[in-house]
Amino acid sequence: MLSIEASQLKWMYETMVKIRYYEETMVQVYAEGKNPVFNIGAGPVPGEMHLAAGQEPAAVGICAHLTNDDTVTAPHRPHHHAIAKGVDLMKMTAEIFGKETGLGKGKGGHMHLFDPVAKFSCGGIVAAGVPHAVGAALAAKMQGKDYVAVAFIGEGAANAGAFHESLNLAAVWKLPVIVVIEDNAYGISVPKSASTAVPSNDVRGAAYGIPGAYVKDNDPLEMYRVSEEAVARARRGDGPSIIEIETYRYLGHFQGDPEVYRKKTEVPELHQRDPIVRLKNYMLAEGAATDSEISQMEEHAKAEVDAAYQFARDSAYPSPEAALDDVFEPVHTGVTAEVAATGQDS
Amino acid sequence: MLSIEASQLKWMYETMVKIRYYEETMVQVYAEGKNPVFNIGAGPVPGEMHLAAGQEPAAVGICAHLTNDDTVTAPHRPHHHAIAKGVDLMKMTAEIFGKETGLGKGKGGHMHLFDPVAKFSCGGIVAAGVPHAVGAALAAKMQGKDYVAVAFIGEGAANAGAFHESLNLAAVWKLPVIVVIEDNAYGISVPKSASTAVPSNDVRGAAYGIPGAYVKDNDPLEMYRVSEEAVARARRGDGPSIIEIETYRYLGHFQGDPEVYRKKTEVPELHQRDPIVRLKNYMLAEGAATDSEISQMEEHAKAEVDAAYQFARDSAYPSPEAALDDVFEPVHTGVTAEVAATGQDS
Amino acid sequence: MNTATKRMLTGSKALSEAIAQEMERDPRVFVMGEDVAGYGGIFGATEGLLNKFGPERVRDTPISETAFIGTAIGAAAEGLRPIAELMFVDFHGVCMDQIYNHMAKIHYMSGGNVKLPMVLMTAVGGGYDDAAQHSQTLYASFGHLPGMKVVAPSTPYDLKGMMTSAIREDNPVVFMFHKALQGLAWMDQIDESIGIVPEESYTVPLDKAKVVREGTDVTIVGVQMMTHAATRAADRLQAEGISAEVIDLRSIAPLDKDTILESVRKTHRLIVVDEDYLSYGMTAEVAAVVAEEALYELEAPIKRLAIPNVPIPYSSVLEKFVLPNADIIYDEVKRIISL
Amino acid sequence: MNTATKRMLTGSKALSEAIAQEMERDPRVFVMGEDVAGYGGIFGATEGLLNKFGPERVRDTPISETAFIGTAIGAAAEGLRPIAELMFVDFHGVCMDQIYNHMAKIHYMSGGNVKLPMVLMTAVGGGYDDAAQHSQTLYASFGHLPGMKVVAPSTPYDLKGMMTSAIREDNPVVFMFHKALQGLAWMDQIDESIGIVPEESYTVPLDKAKVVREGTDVTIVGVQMMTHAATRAADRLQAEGISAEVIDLRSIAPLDKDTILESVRKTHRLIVVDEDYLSYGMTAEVAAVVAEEALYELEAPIKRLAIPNVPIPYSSVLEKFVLPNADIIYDEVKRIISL
Ligand SMILES: Cc1ncc(C[n+]2csc(CCOP(=O)(O)OP(=O)(O)O)c2C)c(N)n1
Ligand SMILES: Cc1ncc(C[n+]2csc(CCOP(=O)(O)OP(=O)(O)O)c2C)c(N)n1
Ligand SMILES: [Mg+2]
Ligand SMILES: [Mg+2]
Repeated sequence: MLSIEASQLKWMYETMVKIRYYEETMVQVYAEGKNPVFNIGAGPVPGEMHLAAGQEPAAVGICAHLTNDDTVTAPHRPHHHAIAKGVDLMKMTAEIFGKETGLGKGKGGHMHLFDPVAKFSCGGIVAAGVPHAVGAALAAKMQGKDYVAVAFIGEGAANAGAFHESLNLAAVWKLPVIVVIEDNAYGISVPKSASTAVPSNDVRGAAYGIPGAYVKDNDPLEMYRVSEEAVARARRGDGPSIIEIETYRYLGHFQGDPEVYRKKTEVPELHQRDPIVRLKNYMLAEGAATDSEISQMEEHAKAEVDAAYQFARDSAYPSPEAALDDVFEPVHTGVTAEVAATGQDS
Repeated sequence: MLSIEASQLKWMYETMVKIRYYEETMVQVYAEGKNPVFNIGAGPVPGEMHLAAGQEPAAVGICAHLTNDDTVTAPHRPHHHAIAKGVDLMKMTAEIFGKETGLGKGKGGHMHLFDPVAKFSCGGIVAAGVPHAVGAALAAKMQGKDYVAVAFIGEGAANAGAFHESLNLAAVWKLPVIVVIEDNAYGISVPKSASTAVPSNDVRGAAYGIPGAYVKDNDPLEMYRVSEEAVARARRGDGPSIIEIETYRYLGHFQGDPEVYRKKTEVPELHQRDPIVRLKNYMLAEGAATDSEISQMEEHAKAEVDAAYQFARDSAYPSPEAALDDVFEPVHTGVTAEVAATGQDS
Repeated sequence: MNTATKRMLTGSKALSEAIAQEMERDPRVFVMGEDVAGYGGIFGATEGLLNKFGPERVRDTPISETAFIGTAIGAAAEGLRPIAELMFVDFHGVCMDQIYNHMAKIHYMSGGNVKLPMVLMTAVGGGYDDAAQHSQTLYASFGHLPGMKVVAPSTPYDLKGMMTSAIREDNPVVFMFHKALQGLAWMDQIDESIGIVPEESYTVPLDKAKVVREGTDVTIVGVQMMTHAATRAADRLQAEGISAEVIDLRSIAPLDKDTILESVRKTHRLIVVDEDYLSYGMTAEVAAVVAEEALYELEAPIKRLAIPNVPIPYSSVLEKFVLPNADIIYDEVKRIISL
Repeated sequence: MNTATKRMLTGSKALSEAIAQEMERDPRVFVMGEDVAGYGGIFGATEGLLNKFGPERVRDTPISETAFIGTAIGAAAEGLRPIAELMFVDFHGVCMDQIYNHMAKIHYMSGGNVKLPMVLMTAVGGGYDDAAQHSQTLYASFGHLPGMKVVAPSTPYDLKGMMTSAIREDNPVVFMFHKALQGLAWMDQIDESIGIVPEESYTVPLDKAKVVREGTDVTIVGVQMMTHAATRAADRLQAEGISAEVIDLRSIAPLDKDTILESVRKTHRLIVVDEDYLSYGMTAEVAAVVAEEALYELEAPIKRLAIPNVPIPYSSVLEKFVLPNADIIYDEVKRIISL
């Protein structure tokens, strides 16, 4: 018998495929205009680009337990979390293309995606999203709701002060937060052993009197199981917990990373244990899905991604002057509105 | 047989008496000019004043194992650490009086005492001194010396990000640092249970793979023993550790604190278990010191303190214009010296 | 004005009354920070709130500014309206990332889709020998960075009215109150820390400077303690027949240029006085605005008075030397008038 | 000048060469930061150092800026001479306390008894679509706060010479290098990121602005990218017979007032251009200095060009709109000249 419902397995599978295909497409799109000479500011998608191909299990394993009312905060490598949380894929992609139809009208970009409908946000400062998740959890608790909040961070981020302060606060106030640490072995080029005094961050739960779990080998099923308990615990009002998952970063830290810090054989070896392939084989072996269902899910996921990229390409750029809008919400409390900021004509 | 050498016991006793008398004298001096109406900016010693009467064991128990080459960093409540580390008492007191003979020529004040000879520093920002101790430890290690560094903080400070980051860094680099946490039950008015997710901070060693110890009941002998091992470990090159000590804050957070947050009976009860009295009784009972030796030590300690206060009172205030000096060290590398900052005549 | 509106309150009571009234009015408003509950805030800004509203809505925090300010951001994004107290502005360095990279930028980065209705309240100022890490105002450190409104009221009336506006505002507001203007029993008692404050709620705009004294010969722009110093200087000058106009900036960002420019167009002389550091400070911004937009109106060079680019020294004699005061302003007006 | 001194280097190579030479010269000098060892620094400032000096003196750190900058402070107090790299200046908010309350103030608070010979090196600047949290310069955020020297060189020659000075200096120096001026293979290739750099060690003062182009009709003050934009504008203007003097500020604090004032006394017109935010920024400080000390020299209002008080937007079209550039400077000079 399946320990995880087939519908959940299918959702996880399709979502992982969607994420993978999204990231692989981004590899191509990001390279446009950057050949033969790589220039970070060129092409339809300029700026830094941190992709998560290989890290899908972290995102789907826990988001499978979340509803639309739960909150997710993510770091600089956010696409897999966003997709698993159900962020509007068209608007997200348009944002990454810097278009006016984007989530932030082109103002945020790939590291700063905000979808209040899906209750998702991310940011470019390591560990800074953890307290935001704590805040969402506090809001839930104060409003008597059983919503939970999940903060994703990398293993490198678990050494930042914001991590410690936020977990302590969440534990003291018994807030429904789960911090998911994606251990992809590196913070940019620095291996975990050179950044982290303990082999795994689950033990850091002891510093806050909360449970910690470590999921080995990028296993989506185990991530699902561990997350189930953590989310249930949070919803029950029993407070925060930590989950660390050993995961695989197939691509560079960012696109263009020379990857001098790892052996050429490392990534091919990781690919041998690809979590998507493993999940597919499991589902087929256990009869949770048929070959044709698998194909259908794959096609469906890809079609959605393709449509999102097409939407982004077809959308218009914002007008230059729009740069001056959205600094402040208009004031409507009897307080006089602020005079528009000084702009420049170029 | 004594488990601690009599000379060490005597040093601890005399130093604790000196600290206590220093702080009790300060209570009086600080009140000068602030009666009948308390005004924080009035009197010979203005500004905030955080005293450590009752917290002597933390300071002497570990400083007994330190030499002049070891470094101590302390927080906003620094007098006991400074005295135990052998800071020049005259210059320290003159600094607190704002005199030009002070450690910082009157520029630092009670929370900012720097004695490079005794290798002591402190500061007014919670937990900020921890990385400074890590830096001293790194310097020792890089220079091949067996010096250690001790950072004192309060239990409230153990929830600050700087604590976490510094201990992790020190553990990764195996640096000779000991963080001593003085658990005096409150961070200003906030009890430990409302600030700290775990009952005691020794367990937080687990987050860095380092030992943690908890010393109960403000016991100077136990603090001595636990510190001995921690300092030896650091000197051996085995890395950092944490010691938390349950200690007693007899006075308010700062002088003038209304202490609304604790019962009126709390402090008198703490006084019942006074560590100085207990150490004296122990020494007498074990024959480590005679009554007359005790008296001599007490007189000696008090005379030193009295002389320091006298020196401070007798010293001159700096000239007002001296406020413009000491921003920068003069440049002597071929780089042109900076033009003096714009001053105001008053 | 009836007698009820002649009620006198200290700054801290005006502040805590504003917060209490808004908490009553709007259940989404809550307060958190170090020692804000039972202690009522080190500078009394939250006194009495715990008793009225209980520990759910008046929350003591650990000494974890990054965590609790970030928590306020997260809660505001969910529709609550937090007031977070940073005990001293001097501590901003441990949590500035949350303040300037997140609180201030999320609305913009989200294309206006995420609102952060929150107040970051903090104590500023020196003059009582609290030395280099507890005496700063840092007005410009906040005013320089886009996306947050930064206010610094000078009277109990404005403290209440601007706090009410700040809480109702849908944008993040950095609310700086000056310790010396709180009217605390344990500090210097200065007249300006007590003033008339109506009991009923009212708002004062967050973006308007105020001419607190009209004059024709010179404009003195100040904020908080320096506004009051300027007024005292103006009193002395008046006796000598010199008419100084004093502007209380109140808002650091956005800056109310119009009020400043209008005044300079009338007086043709400008002194800017600040309790913050001189370089890259408020005196620079105000001077620059005038040099850019009303240069031909000036009949004398602009004079800037501020802390002369040194950390704030501890010893009274040193601290007094670096803080501008009424005497210095008086002297500078006399000098500038004779040019 | 012999051929050896005609050697061309990129900004990043000039920087790393300065560090390498000082590390050879002085065993107390060492480097730490995120990805400074094997990776050579994200912006190449420490490339090659690990191989030359080994992991004891070239240290990768955890993502713990407060810890490692504080560690640098502690090590400097013990007599070492650390160079700590803050990867992007935008991250200063997580560690500003260590920088401005400790690194910058300890010398003063100790009455000069503690020296902190350290360099805080950090990358600044935008223009490559890295959005609101990775594109700032924040010159004024550092320049405002006393106790640290803040420099921002614009050429490979100055990068090397000023880094050498910074390392030898006994005071804390914030050393800002501009990403676009590092000459990195993966960024826009701009001419100014490569320049003549002598192989032998040399120093360039940390407190002197430089007239990079002499002129008589207008003074343009800039720093880093804006200096170069100003020079390009000046080229175009020259073709039309307008002679612009361009000053490269180089030092944010202390500010070299003399060079600015001397120039304005000659040209009588001033434009200040900044890649930082407008309000309370460098343009304000420079304008204020002139309005205070050379008001009567001005024949036209001062013009300030900077980021118009908005966070830096992501989309190219938006980012380009908020960054000043050579065209805008050109237009403003034309306008100001005709006043
Ligand atoms: C406070 C801060 N410091 C440094 C950085 C630069 N930086 C961006 S991502 C990164 C590595 C993060 O490593 P990890 O947390 O393991 O996440 P991963 O990139 O592996 O997903 C660093 C150092 C940053 N964005 N914020
Ligand atoms: C970063 C920072 N936040 C807040 C403060 C204000 N503050 C000074 S002492 C203190 C309480 C410290 O408590 P603890 O660490 O337990 O030390 P204790 O005062 O009990 O010795 C607080 C909150 C500060 N100085 N620095
Ligand atoms: Mg990682
Ligand atoms: Mg305590």
